[in-house]
Amino acid sequence: MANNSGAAEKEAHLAHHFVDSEQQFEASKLGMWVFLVTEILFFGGLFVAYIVYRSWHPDLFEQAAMTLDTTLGAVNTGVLIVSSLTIVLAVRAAQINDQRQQLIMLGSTIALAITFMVVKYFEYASKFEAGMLPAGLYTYEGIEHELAPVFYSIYYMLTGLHGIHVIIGIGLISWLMVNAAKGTYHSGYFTPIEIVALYWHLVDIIWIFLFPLLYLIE
Amino acid sequence: MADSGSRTLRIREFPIEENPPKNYLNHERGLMSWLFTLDHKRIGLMYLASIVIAFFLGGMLAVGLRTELWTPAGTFIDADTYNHIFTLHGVIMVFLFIIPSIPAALGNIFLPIMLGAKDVAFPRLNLASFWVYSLGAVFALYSIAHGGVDTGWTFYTPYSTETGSAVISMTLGAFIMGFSSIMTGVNFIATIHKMRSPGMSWGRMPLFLWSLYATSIIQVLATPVLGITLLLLVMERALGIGIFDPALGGDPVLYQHFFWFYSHPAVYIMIVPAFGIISELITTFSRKVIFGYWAIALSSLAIAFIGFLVWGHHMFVSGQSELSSVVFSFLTFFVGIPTGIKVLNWVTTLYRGSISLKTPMLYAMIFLILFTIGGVTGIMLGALSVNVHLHDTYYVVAHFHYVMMGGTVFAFLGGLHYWWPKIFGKMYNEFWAKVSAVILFIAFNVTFLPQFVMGSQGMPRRYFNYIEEFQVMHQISTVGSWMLGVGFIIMAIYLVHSLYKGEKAPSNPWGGRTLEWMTASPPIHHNFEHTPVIIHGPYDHHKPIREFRLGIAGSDNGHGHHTNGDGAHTEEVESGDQTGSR
Amino acid sequence: MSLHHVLPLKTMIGTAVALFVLTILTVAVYYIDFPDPLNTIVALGIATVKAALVCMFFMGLYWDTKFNTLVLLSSLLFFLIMIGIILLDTLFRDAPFQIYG
Amino acid sequence: MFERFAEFFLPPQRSTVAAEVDGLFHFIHISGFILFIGIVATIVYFAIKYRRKSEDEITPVISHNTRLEIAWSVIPTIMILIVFSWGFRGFLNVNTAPSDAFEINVTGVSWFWEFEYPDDGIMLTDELVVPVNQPIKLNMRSEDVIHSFFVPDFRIKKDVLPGRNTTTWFEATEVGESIMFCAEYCGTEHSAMDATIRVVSEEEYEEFLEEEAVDIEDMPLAELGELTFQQQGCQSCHSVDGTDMVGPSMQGLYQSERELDDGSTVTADEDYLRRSIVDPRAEVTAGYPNNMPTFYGDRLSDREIDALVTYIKELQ
Ligand code: HEA
Ligand code: HEA
Ligand code: HEC
Ligand code: CUA
Ligand SMILES: [Cu+2]
Repeated sequence: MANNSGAAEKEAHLAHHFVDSEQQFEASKLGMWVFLVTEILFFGGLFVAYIVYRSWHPDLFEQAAMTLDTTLGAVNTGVLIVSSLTIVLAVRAAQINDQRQQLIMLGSTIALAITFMVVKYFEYASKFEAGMLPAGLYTYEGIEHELAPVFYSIYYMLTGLHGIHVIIGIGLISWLMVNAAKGTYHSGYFTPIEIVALYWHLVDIIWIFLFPLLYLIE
Repeated sequence: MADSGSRTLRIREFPIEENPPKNYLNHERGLMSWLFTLDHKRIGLMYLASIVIAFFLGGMLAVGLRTELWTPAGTFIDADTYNHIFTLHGVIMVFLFIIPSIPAALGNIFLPIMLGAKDVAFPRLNLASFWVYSLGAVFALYSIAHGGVDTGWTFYTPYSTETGSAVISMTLGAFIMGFSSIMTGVNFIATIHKMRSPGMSWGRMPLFLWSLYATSIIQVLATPVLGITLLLLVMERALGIGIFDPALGGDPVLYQHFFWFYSHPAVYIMIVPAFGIISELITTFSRKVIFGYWAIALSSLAIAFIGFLVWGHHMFVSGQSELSSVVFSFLTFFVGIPTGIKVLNWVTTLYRGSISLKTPMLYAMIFLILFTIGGVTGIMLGALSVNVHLHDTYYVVAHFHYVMMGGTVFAFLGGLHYWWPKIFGKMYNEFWAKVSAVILFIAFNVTFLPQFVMGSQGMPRRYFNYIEEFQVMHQISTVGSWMLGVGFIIMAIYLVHSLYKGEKAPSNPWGGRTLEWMTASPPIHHNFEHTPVIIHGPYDHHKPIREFRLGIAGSDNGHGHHTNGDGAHTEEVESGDQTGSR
Repeated sequence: MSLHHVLPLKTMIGTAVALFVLTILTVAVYYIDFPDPLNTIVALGIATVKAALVCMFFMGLYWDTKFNTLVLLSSLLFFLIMIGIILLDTLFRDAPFQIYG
Repeated sequence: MFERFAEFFLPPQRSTVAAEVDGLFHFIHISGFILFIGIVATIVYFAIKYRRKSEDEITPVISHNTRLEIAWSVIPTIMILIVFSWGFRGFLNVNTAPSDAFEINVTGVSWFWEFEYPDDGIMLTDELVVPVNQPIKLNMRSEDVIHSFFVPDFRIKKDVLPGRNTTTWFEATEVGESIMFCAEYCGTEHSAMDATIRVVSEEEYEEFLEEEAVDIEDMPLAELGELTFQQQGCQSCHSVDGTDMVGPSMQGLYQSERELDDGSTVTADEDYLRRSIVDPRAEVTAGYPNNMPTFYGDRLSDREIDALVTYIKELQ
């Protein structure tokens, strides 16, 4: 534990209240995992709403899923998987002290995240056009079910909240890039990249569930 | 750990410097040094100030409510104002006062010290949590200024989506404060896991920390659901998304599930830290090892867990399925078992102790009495058929004031008096402290005992008007609330007086054994001059006190200009069995 | 994964490939008609496997202290509690009366 | 002695389910009280007996006692199992209406109650008349927000939800009047949303049915207006004697100048009265909340609206 070994040299990134880098790293990581738990339960509430309404109106969900574009959904799934790969590679690059690769990998992650959002934009745009808006504003007439508006509310809440997370992720990764360019991260200290990567993977995982739950219902 | 295994660790006793000239309160000056401090003690103190303000605000509103209820019809305000006031009273007391009260104020100050750490794991997050809390409070104030809210603190749909009041800003405020609560929880969990000083094994952790640990778990698991609930409510109002609003095909009972999934566990966020304080008080003031350390430690976790399974007991008459009502009722009672174990263990700890009825101990006893009443009436409410009659009556109001005010607030006051000398380095006037404790105890019962009777007779809650039969009871209750006000005024006077004129406090006025008593009063900026080493349990009052002041020899924190005090005691200990488990 | 453990490149790429294959699989399965609940079960099963892969390798739980896995699993447990008990209500409500036309 | 005490605590038992509920209520209070006294007595005894006599007292190390701890886990467990099953049984009684129950429809509206006797075509507001010793089943629904139907004397309570039906039932055991409250917070007049439940004998009930079943068709308009005004719950927001309530008083309304909240003024002619009833949110009188229910338009027949307007016109 925190026994002051004296051997651990004090490094620049080490906050004064930690004994050594190891303790700081482990604490940050545990903190991040605990934070991810809160994220899961945050989305969990929406999933509960989804499950309850689907169990009440399975037919509605089948019909409504037809209006969603499976291809775009699948493409976006792929995009997020690749971005998950690139961000772990960024972590790895830090571990092996390869600054150039760090920057490339972080950059590609951002590019992929933006791609995701662009695809999402086109999806939303076509829905808006057709009047498939959240309940209060809903005007689409293709689905014969009185609760169709509620389905779209759930859809927008889930994907919208996820989208906000993607945007936050883009911000965080940009911040990492700025630091990485300054050479902040190396094999002795890469906690921020590791932490943001954990966050990014969670965003990926949530999409992994959203995809079949929203797009692949029959 | 790089260097584990059996290595010899040189430890020695560190003398405590009494009333050091430089302490955390004065080592830096100026407003900015407070607002942007990363020191957990200062952040805790800012929290303490905020919640005290919130409590007084909420309390004034309560006195207003009670005064209005003096007569059956309008006394001095109209129905809408009354509805706004009880909502604000509930929201302020719950979200601004009681949830952050013990963990974020007292917990923040003492958790790192009791662990022997220099700070919490994430000091910046800690500061952020305070600022987020303040931002939430600003939203709440904004909403008060712009029409207030009249939904009750439960924000039930569809009323909350239809009423004309400022529901959006108020729910956003609660939403934001939720994040602050999460931040504190994350921080505490990481700190307890990773920042314990050598020898601080799980079995040597003070029970206050165990209770904060259990609390943090609840905060982390339950609060996000409140977040999403309130977000959905905001969207419901702003866009009409229809998930909870029956006019659009939604289901209002689903809202209640979401809300109580958070808010029932939240009542354990309120009470479990109070349990922790009581454990500290009882042992210190009876100078005795706690009876059933593990039972008390683990029952906090058990309460935290079971607390997640019972939320539906608020919904027995709401139109949820009968099946789920029955399941919820059955599970509800099981919270009583671990709680009962705690209560009885505390009582047994007194047996053959050396009991000193100082003010904090007085509060601990008041807690035991009032909380038992509150808890047993909770069991009453959990019983299905009786709940049908008592739901949403003053019986419920009395129940939750007995647990929240009689339980949490009195434990908080106990903790405040217990740690006051440590926090400020000043002693308060013991006589007046006892006087006010006794007044509060009597006044509290005068206020809320009649509410049990009214409730049983059928007086519904959130009522601006009532039928004449209830007037006598209401008036007794109102007088009680004024008496509470008097009690608190006395307290405010002697506490403020102690800050300016109080005697200097010694480092260990009560003879406690936990680490916060092994540093100066008030503590120095880095808590300890050394890295503390723990070789005994937290309540081993039968062991000599100097064995609780050990630290790693030569660990000066990089700040030390202290000399080896006289009689410094050096000892060699195998580190293999002393390091805290991970 | 501790400070000193460098992520193995092959495992990372392998994980990504596996995720791709599973995504294709899940879309493919979508076009096959299974009897009713099976469809959902298969889709969710695949999603769960994918999520597990991400957690174990990308997020490093495979190498990490087991406690972090426990933290993650606790969130699932509490999610299941929430939905499980809520379904006890929503699936078992009395069929609504039709007295008002 | 005990009875006096019980009467002090609880309202009279006027339904068939009340006795069982009260039994459990007293059981928990008494056993809880014994437990409580035990705990308090022990604390006080210890605090006196073991008070600190000198500063250097050494206390014994008593870390646990397995037998004691098992005892105080098992005994409460037994207690709660008793409480649970007792409460469960009572709950089934309170929730399961006998099959021969007489059905009445209840509608909660902010802030009054409507009771409809479907077989007899009777509508009552804020008053329910039922025969004694006859199970009554209430089919309840809300027009707007959640309300709750609570009769302390009968020990029943059930939320009344919009868009969904809930039910409760009771069998009154004695003739008399009982008060019924709204127990779910529903806005400004929540605390005034009560009703009287009149339990009458079999004969009186027959009389009541005959009296109420008047022929609406032949009634003069003004009289029908007065009846409708009461039956539809208008009087819970509007007085007819000039007192200000949630809504403006109807007295002297006709032909007066009304100031609207957009600043304009209108004369309260016949047409305005009609508009105010059918679409009250279109023109909102200044100084009043915009919360008059909008559904009256669909619920009232044309003749009833005419009648209301005639009635209001006469209130000078
Ligand atoms: C600090 C807060 C707090 C705490 C700790 C509790 C504790 C408990 N509460 Fe309470 N409760 C509230 C705050 C709290 N409550 C609030 C705020 C509301 C109302 C919300 C609103 O609607 O606005 C409420 C409402 C409420 C209801 C809903 C009432 C209604 O609206 O119809 C119920 C029903 O079951 C209930 C039950 C319980 C139970 C069983 C416990 C148990 O945890 C109590 C356990 C303790 C004991 C049992 C005593 C000690 C034990 C012994 C001495 C051993 C012997 C015991 C036995 C033999 C059983 N509470
Ligand atoms: C931590 C939680 C907490 C605390 C401590 C309190 C404290 C008090 N509460 Fe509150 N209460 C709630 C939480 C709390 N309450 C909640 C959640 C509700 C439900 C709201 C809802 O229905 O939505 C509620 C509802 C509630 C009601 C029911 C309203 C209704 O249903 O119509 C009443 C009525 O008596 C009441 C009274 C009081 C009183 C007299 C105190 C007293 O203990 C207060 C004592 C404090 C002071 C007196 C202030 C400090 C002293 C001074 C500032 C000195 C000056 C004073 C004078 C000059 C008199 N409360
Ligand atoms: C929930 C309370 C409520 C109920 C029930 C209610 N009203 Fe109103 N009514 C109001 C309020 C508030 C106003 C003033 C705001 C407005 O003009 O909409 C109002 C306005 C009116 C006006 C216009 C008065 C003016 O000052 O110009 C008339 C006429 C009226 N109501 C008739 C009725 C009739 C007839 C009924 C029953 C069929 C009824 N109301 C039921 C609350 C109510
Ligand atoms: Cu209707 Cu309260
Ligand atoms: Cu509860």
